Amino acid sequence: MDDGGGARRLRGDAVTLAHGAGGRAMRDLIDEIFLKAFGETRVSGLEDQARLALDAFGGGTLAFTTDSFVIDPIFFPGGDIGKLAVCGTVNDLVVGGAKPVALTCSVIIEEGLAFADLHRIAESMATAAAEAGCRIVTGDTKVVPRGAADRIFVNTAGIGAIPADRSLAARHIRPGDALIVNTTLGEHGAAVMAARGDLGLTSALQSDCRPLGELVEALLEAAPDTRAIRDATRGGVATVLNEFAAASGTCCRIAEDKLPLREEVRGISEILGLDPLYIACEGLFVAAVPQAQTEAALAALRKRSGGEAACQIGEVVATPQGRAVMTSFFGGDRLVDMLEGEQLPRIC
Amino acid sequence: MDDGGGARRLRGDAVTLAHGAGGRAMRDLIDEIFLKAFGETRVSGLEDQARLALDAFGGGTLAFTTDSFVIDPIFFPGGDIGKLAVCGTVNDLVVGGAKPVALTCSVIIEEGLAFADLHRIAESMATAAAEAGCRIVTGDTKVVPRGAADRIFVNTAGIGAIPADRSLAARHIRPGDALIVNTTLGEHGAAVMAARGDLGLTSALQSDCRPLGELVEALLEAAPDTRAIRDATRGGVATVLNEFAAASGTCCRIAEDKLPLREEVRGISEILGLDPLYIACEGLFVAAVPQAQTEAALAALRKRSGGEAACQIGEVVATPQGRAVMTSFFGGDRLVDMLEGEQLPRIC
Amino acid sequence: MCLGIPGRIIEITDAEKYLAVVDVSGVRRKVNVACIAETDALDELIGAWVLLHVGFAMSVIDEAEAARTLEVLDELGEVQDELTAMRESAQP
Amino acid sequence: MCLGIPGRIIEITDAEKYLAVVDVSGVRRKVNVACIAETDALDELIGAWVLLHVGFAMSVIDEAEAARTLEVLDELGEVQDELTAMRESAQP
Amino acid sequence: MKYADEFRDPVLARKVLNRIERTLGRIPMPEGRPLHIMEVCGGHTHSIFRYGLQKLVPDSIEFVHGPGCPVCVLPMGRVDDCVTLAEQPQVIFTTFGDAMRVPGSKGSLIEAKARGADVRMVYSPLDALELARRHPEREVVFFALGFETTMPSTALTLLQAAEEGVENFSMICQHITIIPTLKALLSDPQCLIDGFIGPGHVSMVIGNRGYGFIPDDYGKPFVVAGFEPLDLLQSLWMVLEQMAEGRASVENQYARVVPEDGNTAALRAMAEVYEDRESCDWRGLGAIDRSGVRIRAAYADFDAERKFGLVPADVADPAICQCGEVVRGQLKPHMCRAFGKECTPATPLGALMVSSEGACAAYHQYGATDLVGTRDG
Amino acid sequence: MKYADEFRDPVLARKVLNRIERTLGRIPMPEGRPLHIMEVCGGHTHSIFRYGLQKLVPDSIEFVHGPGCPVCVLPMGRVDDCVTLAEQPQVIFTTFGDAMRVPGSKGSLIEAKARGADVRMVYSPLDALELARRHPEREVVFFALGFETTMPSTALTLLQAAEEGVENFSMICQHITIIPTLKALLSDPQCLIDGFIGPGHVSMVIGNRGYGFIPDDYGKPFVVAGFEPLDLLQSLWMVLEQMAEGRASVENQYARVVPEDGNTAALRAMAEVYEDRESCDWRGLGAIDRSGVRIRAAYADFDAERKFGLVPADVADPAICQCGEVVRGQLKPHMCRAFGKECTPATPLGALMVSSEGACAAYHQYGATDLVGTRDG
Ligand code: SF4
Ligand code: SF4
Ligand SMILES: [Mg+2]
Ligand SMILES: [Mg+2]
Ligand SMILES: [Mg+2]
Ligand SMILES: [Mg+2]
Ligand SMILES: [Mg+2]
Ligand SMILES: [Mg+2]
Ligand SMILES: [Mg+2]
Ligand SMILES: [Mg+2]
Ligand SMILES: [Mg+2]
Ligand SMILES: [Mg+2]
Repeated sequence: MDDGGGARRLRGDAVTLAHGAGGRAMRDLIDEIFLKAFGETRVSGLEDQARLALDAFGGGTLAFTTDSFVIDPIFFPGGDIGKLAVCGTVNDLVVGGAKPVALTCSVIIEEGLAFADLHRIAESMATAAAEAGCRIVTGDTKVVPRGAADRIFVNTAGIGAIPADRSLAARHIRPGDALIVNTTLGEHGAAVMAARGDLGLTSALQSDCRPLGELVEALLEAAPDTRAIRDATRGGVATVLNEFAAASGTCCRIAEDKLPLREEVRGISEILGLDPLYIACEGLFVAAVPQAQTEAALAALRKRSGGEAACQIGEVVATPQGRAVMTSFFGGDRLVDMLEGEQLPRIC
Repeated sequence: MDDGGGARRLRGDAVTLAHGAGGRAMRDLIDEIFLKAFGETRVSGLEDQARLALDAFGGGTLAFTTDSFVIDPIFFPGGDIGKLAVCGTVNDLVVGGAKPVALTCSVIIEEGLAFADLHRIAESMATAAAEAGCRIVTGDTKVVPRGAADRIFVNTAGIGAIPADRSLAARHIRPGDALIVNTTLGEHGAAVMAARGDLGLTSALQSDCRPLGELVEALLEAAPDTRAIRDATRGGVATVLNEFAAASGTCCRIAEDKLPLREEVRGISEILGLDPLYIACEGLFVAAVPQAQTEAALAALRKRSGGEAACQIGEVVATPQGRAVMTSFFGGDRLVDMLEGEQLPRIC
Repeated sequence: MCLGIPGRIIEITDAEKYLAVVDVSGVRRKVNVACIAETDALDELIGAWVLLHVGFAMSVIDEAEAARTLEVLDELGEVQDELTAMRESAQP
Repeated sequence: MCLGIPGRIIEITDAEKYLAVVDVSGVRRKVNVACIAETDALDELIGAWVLLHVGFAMSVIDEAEAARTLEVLDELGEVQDELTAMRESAQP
Repeated sequence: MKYADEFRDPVLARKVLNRIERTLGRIPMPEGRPLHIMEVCGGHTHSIFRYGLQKLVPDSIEFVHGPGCPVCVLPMGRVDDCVTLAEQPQVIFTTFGDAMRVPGSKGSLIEAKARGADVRMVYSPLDALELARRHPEREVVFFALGFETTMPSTALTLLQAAEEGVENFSMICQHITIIPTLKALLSDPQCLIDGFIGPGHVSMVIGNRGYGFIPDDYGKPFVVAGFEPLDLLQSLWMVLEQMAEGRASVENQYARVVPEDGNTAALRAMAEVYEDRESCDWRGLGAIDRSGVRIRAAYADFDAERKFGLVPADVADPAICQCGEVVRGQLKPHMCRAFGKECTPATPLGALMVSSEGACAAYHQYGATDLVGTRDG
Repeated sequence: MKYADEFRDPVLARKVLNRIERTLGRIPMPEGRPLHIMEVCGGHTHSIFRYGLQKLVPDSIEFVHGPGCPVCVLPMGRVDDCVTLAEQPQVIFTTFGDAMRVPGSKGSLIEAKARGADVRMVYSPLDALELARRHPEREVVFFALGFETTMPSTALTLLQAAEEGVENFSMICQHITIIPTLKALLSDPQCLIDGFIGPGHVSMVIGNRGYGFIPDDYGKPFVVAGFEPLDLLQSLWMVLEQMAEGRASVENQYARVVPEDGNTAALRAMAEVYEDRESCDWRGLGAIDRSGVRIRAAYADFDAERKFGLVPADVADPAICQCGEVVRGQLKPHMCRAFGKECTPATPLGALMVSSEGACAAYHQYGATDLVGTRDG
């Protein structure tokens, strides 16, 4: 029988349950969309597992991470769920000092998703992976009936190599360290809230979604004694500060007037009564850097794309232990606690 | 403020969006359910990535795989989505000859899922991972609104170590090899179809969902020149045979009267007009073994749980190249093609 | 044209609505037996082998006829066996 | 009690339904201006700074009053500056 | 499995095959072609492919695959009707799995489902009725597809709905009857069929009396057969024996299931609910007089066509299709100009490429003997 | 951001604080306690915590957090009413985000949503009306919660729905009025409040005339204030100046937004749609006469209580709660026996622990100065 190379392959415009059933339609979907986008991973793609020589890890430590991505809308200003899925996992690797080696891509698709959308997402993943210097080596495709998922969910897992001489960890943070960020707060969350449309807001905001590897490498070169780096995602910068403080038994003290904030992010925050400290980012990291290396770190970051707005937002102090505190531009102090759940828009 | 250790933590009975928002509720959910089940992964759990010493890989090759699991119902006779998610990824590692080292666990939860269900799933994952001899080292939790997912989806990614002297691959298969399976066909798919309830079928069938590591190790010890192993999941045994034939340019010829089949699987197949060759398994592998080592292989498998019904189902021949063919117990030959999509119950 | 498979009635669940449970190799399903209910005493159907189609029992399988068909088949075979024997003995 | 923020009307989209677009730091939203529409000539509102609450413009911000308040604040500060100056000069 | 395994004995099969060969020797063969034996029923086609019977029988016998598959002869316009109803937001459209992939001019039901229509597969019309009971706020439409075998089940389900007053249940009636179609086939002067293997399960309902015209008017043997491989081989032998003996009659190989007069209760339910249509469209074959039924006016409330004011779509088959010739047994599937090119299981043009009983799908999936041979050898 | 940044100047603030300190020196202090200045409005409470003003002002001034947060005083029974309606399958229940987490006896709206109720957050009542237009097959209920600031928006939305005849739109009216509550507070002999910072946005609607009884009958200064930190400091200074000068009157610090007579168009819409309730329940405070409004009979079709025959639930607060004392300014949040133990943002007993204006939540989230100090130091 004809294996069906050539023109046919993807019939119709949209994914159906057949494309997740393990048969030829699924193979076609994978070949036509994912393998075409991700390039020659055919050999590993056809075995059940990708295989990687240990040399790729250069004798260091292996870093391993995963995230699932469930964003609505799946295309938004500044990115899409595919770019997000690659950047998110890459960033979780690089903030540990790892160089990303390989990613997986596992999608759960609601039947009816347009091939064109899937194609765009896959292309976007490939582009982001290339930018991040790693490959997507294996994956999985599931299709669920209408109403059993919201268009598409993407999971990525990633492995990376941490050079032997690096040991970034929140527990290394100590009083006196500077707290720096590479960019302005909350751009991703604010852009997505506006893009969703249900709040009736429009703006020119773009998600800050980007791979952070180059910035992290630049930071580590300029400030080799950097204690810890973490990307702020859900829960925003406030959550990272709390994690830093809890892991190191210190207090992260930031200054409100130092927080870099775009006007539109402020606008959305004011309209909805949200605190930008808790709004999600996807291309922002917080780093704890010894005070002496801070200027060098900031200078290095500011030279690079995605680091132009780098600045110090605060410093690490001894007490109150395990807490994040903010000095308002007004001089008063307040605790920056972790939120219980998500921030809800409010009227009062 | 009180960090909230102790009795409180999980308020109510069910997951809400707050549990996915990155704040304290999410931390509580992870601590109370996943970390309690998966054990002391706290250190890695609190960094963005797990870290593993390269020693764990013993100088071999690193295997890397992922799968997402979307089953309905999430609890079924013989397993649940958690067990499935661990076994599925473990099996994709072990069929490549890898020893599983570490897994990730990434869940997408529809708000409203009972904590009790989530707990049961996490426990089940922990048990399966322990049985498979590996650890769940990092994870991710997303919560989506009602109607945006179907209760829970679980993604696992896994890494494993392939010893330097092993090279299992479908392309190594050659004419003359025996095709063996460890157990009866289609138990998982048939059990789940019955459990789903919408077809009105009841049976005592259990899913064959199990980790295959021990069986694979036993097989490789008894038949060290085994060419390739693959677990049959979606698309069933027929799909594996087609993949074997395509990758090696041979023909996989099986005999209908050799196929091990439980009565109930046959019953469901007859009622719905399905071909058991295409029904999903979750604890079955097909292996291509040199004819000379087949008896030893089968003997070794039959001694072990999950291998009692091991048998040879066919052999590899030269032509028709790239095809799977079945000799019916009647003597006639027919092609065992890949299906286009999923098998649908039929009346004619 | 029409998938039909043999199963065995093991229970009458709702005589008024002609509902019974059929067992097919250990798999059970509720079926309608209106087409094979010759009397109102549905219980007599318990144990009967029936031909199932889309959730309806369409025929009670006639055991005697089945045996007769097999007999004919056997005879076809036997004649064949005799012929083979004849042929063999005819060979030098 | 009631979150209210300043924004600027940049467009009237439906005069009959009193709908306008307000800009808050580059973010835009459709709002109802019925409470501040003193005449039917809604276009006069374009450019006005208003106090927004739950999608309604509830007050046109009075620029002169705002300036006056700031003046008072400045005076409070200046008095303070004088006092400080006095105190300093009073010290030996 | 009782009543199945006994009829799958390969040793016995070998012996019956030998008998078939001997009987063949007594038959005067047609010039330049094998004997054409049509299995009317798609279920038989399925068994022939599944057990590789074509390869087992002597080369001088060729199975010709008949029109007895309700899916294979489902016209595109009718699929469009289903899609039209399925796309109404209040409708839960229920169907046997078979009809899901058949292409209409607006795609198949499975594609409509992917686009958002609420299409659900059921095992039994009873399950569709149960859905209607459980969703009183929705309209449940069942696609009543099939030959006489299936009619009693849908008729009884409709009667049950009427008795209970389940007002949100209705059916699209696409029931067709096999005898008018056989008449149409045989009246075609190009018909080259030498004998028939008759449909076992249709006959279980309608009995065997209706087939008399085939031996009487056309002189062709007609043997009603079961679906196991030994059933088929024995039936084939019975057809050949009639030919060898120079006679033609209706015989019943499947007496364990098929009573001579069919099923009285079933026929009563069918007569209560259905009446003949003047004419019915068959994919590939066109319109055939009185070859289908519709729901009687007394049950108009349960007739989805009336209930939703459906204007049946009339859509021509794609010009490239040769389904009609294949269904008539005049062309082998792989000789259709579209086979394996424009028409594949992934991109079916005709229903024959979709149904698991469809000859084209069977050729494509199971691989006709010669195909496997020629392609790879 | 114009009209915001100018009022956040820290240098100016420092100077105003110095003036406050000087003015304080001219005030005779109460025995054994600081001056109690109640900010009536939860928005002010929010600003005080957000900018850390309590820590900036002299220790001899203590901000007492008033009842002016519609979420904090929302009774459990009323949450139950919302949940009851939200759980009806045909209902899309819409609400401001604020009300989502407030616990009722059957849990909060966010929990009802997790259990399957269709609860949606909206930014504006206009968005709820738009949902009703877009879902004519559903019933859209809006939870009209809030003080006078919010009443014009809901009244105008209801009038719009009436004009368009949007029949599937209705509201639960939970609008309350601040003046009767201030009266109730002041008439309590245990009331130890020395001066008031008045609600800026309520006054923008109702004007400043209604507050006259506070200086006139109780001799307390009352300064209507804006929400920026300089607004608050200036207002505080104005209150203190009145005290220093031994006088009491209603003053308006927020003249850029608050007209003396309020907003005529808004008041007209409110009067058209709403009428006083005889009595209204406040969480922690109990029933207060004429402290809320209901929808007039002329608009009964848009009144969800009437439309759905809702029998309002009457649920007592948990016995352990001391919300009432906190709302009355008699107890600091962290002195409530449940604070941080049974009652946390994850397990709120009172609404004060939920709302971002709630004093208990603010103490818990932002950390009262002394708390941060005592806990860790
Ligand atoms: S190959 Fe396709 S078009 Fe040709 S006869 Fe078969 S189904 Fe019809
Ligand atoms: S701590 Fe809780 S119970 Fe106590 S006053 Fe505050 S909200 Fe009420
Ligand atoms: Mg991660
Ligand atoms: Mg991440
Ligand atoms: Mg991270
Ligand atoms: Mg997979
Ligand atoms: Mg959806
Ligand atoms: Mg995999
Ligand atoms: Mg797998
Ligand atoms: Mg596998
Ligand atoms: Mg994560
Ligand atoms: Mg669901």
